[in-house]
Amino acid sequence: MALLELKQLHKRFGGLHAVNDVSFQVEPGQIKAVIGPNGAGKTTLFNMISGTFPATSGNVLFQGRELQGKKPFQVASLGMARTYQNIKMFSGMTALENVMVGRHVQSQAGFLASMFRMPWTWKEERDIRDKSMELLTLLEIEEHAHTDAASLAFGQQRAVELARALALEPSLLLLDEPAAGLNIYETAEVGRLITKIRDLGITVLLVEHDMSLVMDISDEIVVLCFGEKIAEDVPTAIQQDPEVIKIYLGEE
Amino acid sequence: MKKFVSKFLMAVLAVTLFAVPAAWAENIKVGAILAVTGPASFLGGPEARTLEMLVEDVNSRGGINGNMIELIIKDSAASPEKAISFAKQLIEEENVLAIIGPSTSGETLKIKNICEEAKVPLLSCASAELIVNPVAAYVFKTPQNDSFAAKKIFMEMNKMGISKIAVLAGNTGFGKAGKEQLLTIAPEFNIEVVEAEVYDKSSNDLSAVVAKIKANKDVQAVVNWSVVPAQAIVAKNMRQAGWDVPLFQSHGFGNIKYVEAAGAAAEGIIFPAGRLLIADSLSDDNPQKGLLLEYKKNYEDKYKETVSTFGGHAYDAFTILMAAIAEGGNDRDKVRAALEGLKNFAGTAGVFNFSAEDHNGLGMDAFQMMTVKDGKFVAYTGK
Amino acid sequence: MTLELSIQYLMAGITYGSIYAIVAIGFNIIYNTTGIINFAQGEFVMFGGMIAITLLNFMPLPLAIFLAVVITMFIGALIEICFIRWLKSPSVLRMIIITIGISILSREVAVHIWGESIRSLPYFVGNEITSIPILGARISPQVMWVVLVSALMVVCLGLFFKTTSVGREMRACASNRKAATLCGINTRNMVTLSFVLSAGIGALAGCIMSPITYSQYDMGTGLAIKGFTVAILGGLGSSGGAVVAGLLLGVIEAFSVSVVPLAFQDAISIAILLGILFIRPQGLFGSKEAAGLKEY
Amino acid sequence: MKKLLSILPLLVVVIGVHLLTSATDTMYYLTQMTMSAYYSLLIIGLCVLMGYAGQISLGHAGFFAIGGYLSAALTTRSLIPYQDTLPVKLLDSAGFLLAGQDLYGDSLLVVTPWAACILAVVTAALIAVAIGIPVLKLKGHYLAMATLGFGIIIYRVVLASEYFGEADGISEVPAFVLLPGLSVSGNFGDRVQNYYIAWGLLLIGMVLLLNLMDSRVGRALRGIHGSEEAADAMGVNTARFKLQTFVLSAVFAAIAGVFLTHYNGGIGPSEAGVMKSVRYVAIVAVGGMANLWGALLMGIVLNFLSLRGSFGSYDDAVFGLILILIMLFAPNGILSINVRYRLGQLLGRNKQDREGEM
Repeated sequence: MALLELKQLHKRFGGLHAVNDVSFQVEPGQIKAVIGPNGAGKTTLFNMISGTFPATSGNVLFQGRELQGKKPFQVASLGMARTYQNIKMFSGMTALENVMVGRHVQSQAGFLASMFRMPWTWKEERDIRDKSMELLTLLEIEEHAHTDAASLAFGQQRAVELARALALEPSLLLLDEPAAGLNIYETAEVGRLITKIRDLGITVLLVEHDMSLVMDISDEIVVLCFGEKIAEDVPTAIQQDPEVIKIYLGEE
Repeated sequence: MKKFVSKFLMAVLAVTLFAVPAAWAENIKVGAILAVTGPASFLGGPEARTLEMLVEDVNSRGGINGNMIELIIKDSAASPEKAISFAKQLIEEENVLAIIGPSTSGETLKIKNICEEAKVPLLSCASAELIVNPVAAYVFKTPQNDSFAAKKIFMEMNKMGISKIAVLAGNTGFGKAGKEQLLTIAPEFNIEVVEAEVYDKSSNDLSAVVAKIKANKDVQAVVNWSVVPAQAIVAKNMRQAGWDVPLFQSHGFGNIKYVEAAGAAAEGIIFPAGRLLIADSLSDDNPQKGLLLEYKKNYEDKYKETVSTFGGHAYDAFTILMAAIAEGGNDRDKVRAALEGLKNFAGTAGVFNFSAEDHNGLGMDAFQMMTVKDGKFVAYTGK
Repeated sequence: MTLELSIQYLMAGITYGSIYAIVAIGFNIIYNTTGIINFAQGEFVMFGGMIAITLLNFMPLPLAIFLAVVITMFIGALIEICFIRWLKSPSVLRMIIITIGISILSREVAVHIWGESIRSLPYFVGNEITSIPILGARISPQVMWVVLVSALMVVCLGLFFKTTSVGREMRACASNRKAATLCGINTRNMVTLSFVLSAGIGALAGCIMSPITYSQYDMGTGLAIKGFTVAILGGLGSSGGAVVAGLLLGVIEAFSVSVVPLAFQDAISIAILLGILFIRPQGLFGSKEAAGLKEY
Repeated sequence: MKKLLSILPLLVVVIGVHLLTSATDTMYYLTQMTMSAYYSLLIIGLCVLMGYAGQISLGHAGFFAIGGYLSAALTTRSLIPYQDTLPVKLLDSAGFLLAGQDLYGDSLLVVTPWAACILAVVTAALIAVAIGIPVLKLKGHYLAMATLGFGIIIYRVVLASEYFGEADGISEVPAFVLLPGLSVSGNFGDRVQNYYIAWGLLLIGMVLLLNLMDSRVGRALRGIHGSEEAADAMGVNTARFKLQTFVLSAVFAAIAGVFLTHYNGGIGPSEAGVMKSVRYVAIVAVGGMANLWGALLMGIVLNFLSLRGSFGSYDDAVFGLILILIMLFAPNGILSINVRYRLGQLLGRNKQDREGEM
């Protein structure tokens, strides 16, 4: 069974069909990329998958479960994490605390338990801290753990955001343009990280602009143009696809 | 050097000159908690100004038995919690002999027990009868009883043959107490209250509620019991609606500003009040006349505003307290006893006769029915 | 309920309603150019009335009113220049608190200038007891003044924003401040202008309502709360919404007298407004996006 | 644990103030310190709602009033006329009723302070839930208006209801005996113990909130404030957390109301007024919004000065001025004014090493 399945997903904003009956599947353990020119509907697609706003029609199945009508926090608790194109850090919190928020669905302590520091929360709190630290180490930014997240460099913020998403222990990770705003070295670094994440057993679905990155790491690629899916294949095949070439290079 | 020495000597001389009288006489501290600002400032303002004027006057005449009066005014802005805090502050920190105020009933009721526990005489400027009924040993009040005002009004109604009335009241402590008295006492005079409404103290138009009670054809007269400016609006809205049933007001109408505000609509309003408002026209043998005229003149000269009965309540509280201090000195219990023993004491509100059972000391005769004629208060003499 | 009584209620409602609407429009003008709610709006109304009353000692009524409006506009500009202009991208909450502070200070200034007593302008026509019969109901001529001047103000503002170039520039600021700046519009001056404008209409409202409601140093708070309520109910930024919501609130208040005790009037009318807001969180005429945009 | 330690200096200050005033014979300061502590309890609760959960409430005086008024009414208004109704019987069988005498010597049947306190706080919490569900869906100015509206409704209701004493409010509220020998009352003799009750309550409240902020829930709340969308995507049920925080702050307000009412021996409608709510919000902002210590400090200082009447008739004017000045020059609150940095600047040194902190 596919981990994520999109069936005829459709989104209309007024008269504009931002996403037009798109269907595809993401298999467990894959790195799958969605590419397309600006305004192709990639981010809209992400927002529908993660529940930020509802689809006009169509379905999203995650681990066989219908996601339509679920709120983002419900989707997250099912094991789907995401990052944003414009990094959304929790300002006023340290990098470590940012990642610790990611452990939210993996822990229980509520208002009263937290206020009264019930003994059972001590261990939970320790676990949250240790796990978060581990992730920061994994992403090689542990030395910035106690820095205010908003004051970190752009690339480091990306890493914190990624660690935060990973803290959720997701089975599916949605990455919205993880390489946006990075130079080629940093981009290569991000590529390496994504592969590392896949190797941890986490399926990755990413939206990306940077062709080289996508071609390097993806197992499969979906191409969107003006809200419609025009191709879906392995990278080598996509590179040969005449229609894709036409979109990206223009008609010759 | 010579210059310095002479200056030094003069300074020493000056200090000793000022210090000597102060060492002989003892300052008597009196506290006052008044709503100088905030929603009841129309009460607290004149009260505070009156007290300041009187203290200056007493001290310029050499104080009471040679003791200077030190007045500490606290502005409670009509908040009970502030009044509570100030009462404790005045009692413990300033060690005052007595407290004048607060301006509103709600505040007075809150600090009644505090003064009682600390055995500090309290002379309230608020009118609710709850303040002195049941009698608390140390708590007095100077405004006339609401029930007397209500009775005066009802007696007048009986004369005029009115039996069905509407009651309007402002949502202040004054309005609340008055409304309760009107509703309780009405049956004694065979008067039925057919409509009763309470309006907000900061209302700015009451034509809707006036229309509502006007629609009740039974209503033969309206009693408006309020101390806030909004009471002038009632008069206007009634007359604008072309409704000319008699309008009675409470003693809270005793401020010429309300008459000015209501303008032509104020004509013919009937209300009970202390004689301060018609001091000029009193007969010369009236025991109040002299002090009323003096207070009125001094206040109006000093502050360039017309005197009101509200300031009069503070005037009474202060002069009564001074009389008690003259007798009891700087001793709370003696002053309290002196207050209770005060008889035939003429004040702005009437002639006070305190006793162990009566800590208000005013009778029905403290009120005089008045009306408004040509924008002025005049004694009401019937139709 | 008789026709006469209904008309009497309706007219009372329209009177309050027009006043609320004018205050709400004052809120909207500033909100549109700055995205902030100026809680000192009620104080503009108070200043207008108070200044006109003072000036009346020296000059005829129309001139006093005119000068009062001009002086209040000047105060509005002064407030903007002293407190608002030089702040770089302040947060909404910060602005709210600054305007609350301004409102408190203005009130204190007023009480020390004019004292705590009530004052009022004379009736423009007739006196306190003059009234015009309308279908059995009787209405004070001043009510007509309030309603007509309010209506006139709404029309003039509409024309100002639609036809004059300054008005159009202000609207540009309202829809997108950054873009307006890029187009060469001096948005800072537009903000000052919006304060001047809303101070002016506040002051005019303060003058025409003064004979009916009196003027007192602390009248601003109550008006600001009502005006704010109306502005929100109508949908922030929508002047048409403010007029409809203002009249609605006024009429609800007036008619509520017939069913509930007057003492509960405010509680009832505000509960109804909250009910409407829960069903339409963006207000009657606001767009959904606008309601979500401005956060603290 | 670390947070518990951070409260220790405050505890030392609290005891120090007592010892200092008793040594200098100025114990009367404790009266206003006690009252300020109760107001500050409300303020730190509001601080969590505003600063951390990012939700403004211009109606918190309403919750204070619900607590104070219900507790006052239940402990003073006689239930004898309703003796045979089911709720009164239930209360009676639970041992929550107390017979007594009123001012005029008539017999009285009232609810015990403990039961009244619990009833009042639970009612406040339930009202907070009922109000919070629809209100917290609103944002920005719309939320401000809705909470303001709630506050006005409460104010109007207490001012218009005979049960709540209309304009006079409720007086003669009895002492609240917490334990034998320990009671919340304004009697001059109970001043010291009341000072410690109030500050004890405030300290406990502070510890609880500091704990909360440094926990799973606190991080989620701060996350909501930082980016609601991202917090949502991290699995935080933002709506529920906002509601729970709203209820929590309402409970703090109601408890403050209950205790202060018993301490004052009464409550009046001014406690429910809109200006009170505005004042609380302003104090939180002046304290630095997401800064519990700032809120606590400003809550104590401003209330203390106001309750002592330090500014006389200029109380409001000074308050307004403080608001404007702090919002203009130190928008992140009074504690954000880095004194050492400023001093260093004046002395012309350690410019470099402190720059980063600003």
